[in-house]
Amino acid sequence: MKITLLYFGRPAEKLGIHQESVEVPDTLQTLHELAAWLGQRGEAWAHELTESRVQFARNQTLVARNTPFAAADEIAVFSPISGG
Amino acid sequence: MKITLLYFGRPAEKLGIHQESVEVPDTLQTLHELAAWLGQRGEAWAHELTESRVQFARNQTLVARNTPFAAADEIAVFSPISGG
Amino acid sequence: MSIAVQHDDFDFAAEYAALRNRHRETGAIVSFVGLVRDFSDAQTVQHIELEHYPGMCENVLAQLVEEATERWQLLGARIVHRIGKLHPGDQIVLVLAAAPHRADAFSACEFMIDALKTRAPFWKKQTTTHGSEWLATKTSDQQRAARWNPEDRT
Amino acid sequence: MSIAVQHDDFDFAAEYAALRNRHRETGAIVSFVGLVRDFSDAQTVQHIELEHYPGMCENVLAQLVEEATERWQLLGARIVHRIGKLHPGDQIVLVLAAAPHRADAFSACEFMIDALKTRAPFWKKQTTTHGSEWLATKTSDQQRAARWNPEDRT
Repeated sequence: MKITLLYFGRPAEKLGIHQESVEVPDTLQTLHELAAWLGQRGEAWAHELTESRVQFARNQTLVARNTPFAAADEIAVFSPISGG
Repeated sequence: MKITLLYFGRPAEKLGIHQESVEVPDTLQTLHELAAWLGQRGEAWAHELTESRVQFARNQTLVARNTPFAAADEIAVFSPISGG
Repeated sequence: MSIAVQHDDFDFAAEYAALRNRHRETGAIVSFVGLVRDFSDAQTVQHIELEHYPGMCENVLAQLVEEATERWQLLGARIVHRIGKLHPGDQIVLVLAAAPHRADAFSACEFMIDALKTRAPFWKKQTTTHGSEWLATKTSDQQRAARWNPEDRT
Repeated sequence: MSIAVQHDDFDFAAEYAALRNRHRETGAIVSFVGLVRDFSDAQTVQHIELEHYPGMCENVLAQLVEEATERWQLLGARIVHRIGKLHPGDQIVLVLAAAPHRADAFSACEFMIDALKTRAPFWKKQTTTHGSEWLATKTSDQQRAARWNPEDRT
């Protein structure tokens, strides 16, 4: 399935990517699984997407990492928010 | 003994007085007794100085009506405060 | 001076700027402004008259700033209260608190206005279309002020 | 619009005046301003960079204003948050709440900034003399935000 991935904060900077449209295996069900799959891209990816380092938004709503996702979703991956 | 009396708020307006220097009987000990003594000046005084209607400051500190007072004190008599 | 009692209107922007520029460690500024409302118990307010006890009033306000500064980590605090004849929409009182962290600024600002309501000798005479009356301390104000008493803290 | 996310500085005085003049029943206006501090954990801050998630961020801020308006009796509320490169002393965020009574204005203002800290997608990269780092959500901010959850109220 095809999804849009957005990156913000630390992972965007460290991985040098802000947005990508990507085809992911249909076997991936949760954001946790998606992060693990992206982590296979290399050491930097595995490091930056470690569980304690990232939060997720699915279609512009903050969600837990065990949240399922679906085709055509906009998934954002980012370091803990720190506004204000 | 001689004391200074100040009036603010409702009693100042209704009794038409803001300040007086007054000789009061040495037998008066508390502000409650002072208010009762002033109340003898007439119906308006008795009405305005009714317990529920006034608060007191002794030498510029808010005090309870059973507080003693002394010669040369500055005693203020006023309706409940309502600033802000 | 951290307090003022005055007939003139105050300039909120100037007061805020003065506090903001005082310390570079300031991370939070919380302000409260009280305004004359046009309605009171469904009656149209024409004006209010504010009287104070000169001397004592300024001392109490300075004491409130001092208490707030002792109790919370502040980098500045300011209270300005107007007296005289005011009309609906007019500014009555300004309370400002600056701190490194917002929790201190919020608590200090709220404490100062709550304590002012029950401790600062001001009197408000309100004139509506139904006549004039001296307003009394509200029960809700007494309750809010009591929340800050050390013996009531849980 | 009751919210804005912008690179430009905001004019606190103009924002306050706009809210003040909106309703004649307004009796209280509470404001919070967050500023860039010059020290962080004993290191001198040179600048911060603020990034946001366009679209989602504006929606969350609008949602916070809506929640505050549903929960307290308000006559107006406003959130302005800056993005981009900011220096010590710069204004970061403004939260304003106007209400007939001050209890509502204080609660709404504090709720909005507390909830913003844990729900609005902003990221802050801080550069000190020791280098740059992305700041994480503070535990104290999570605790302060949790106070407003209905299930936690006593």
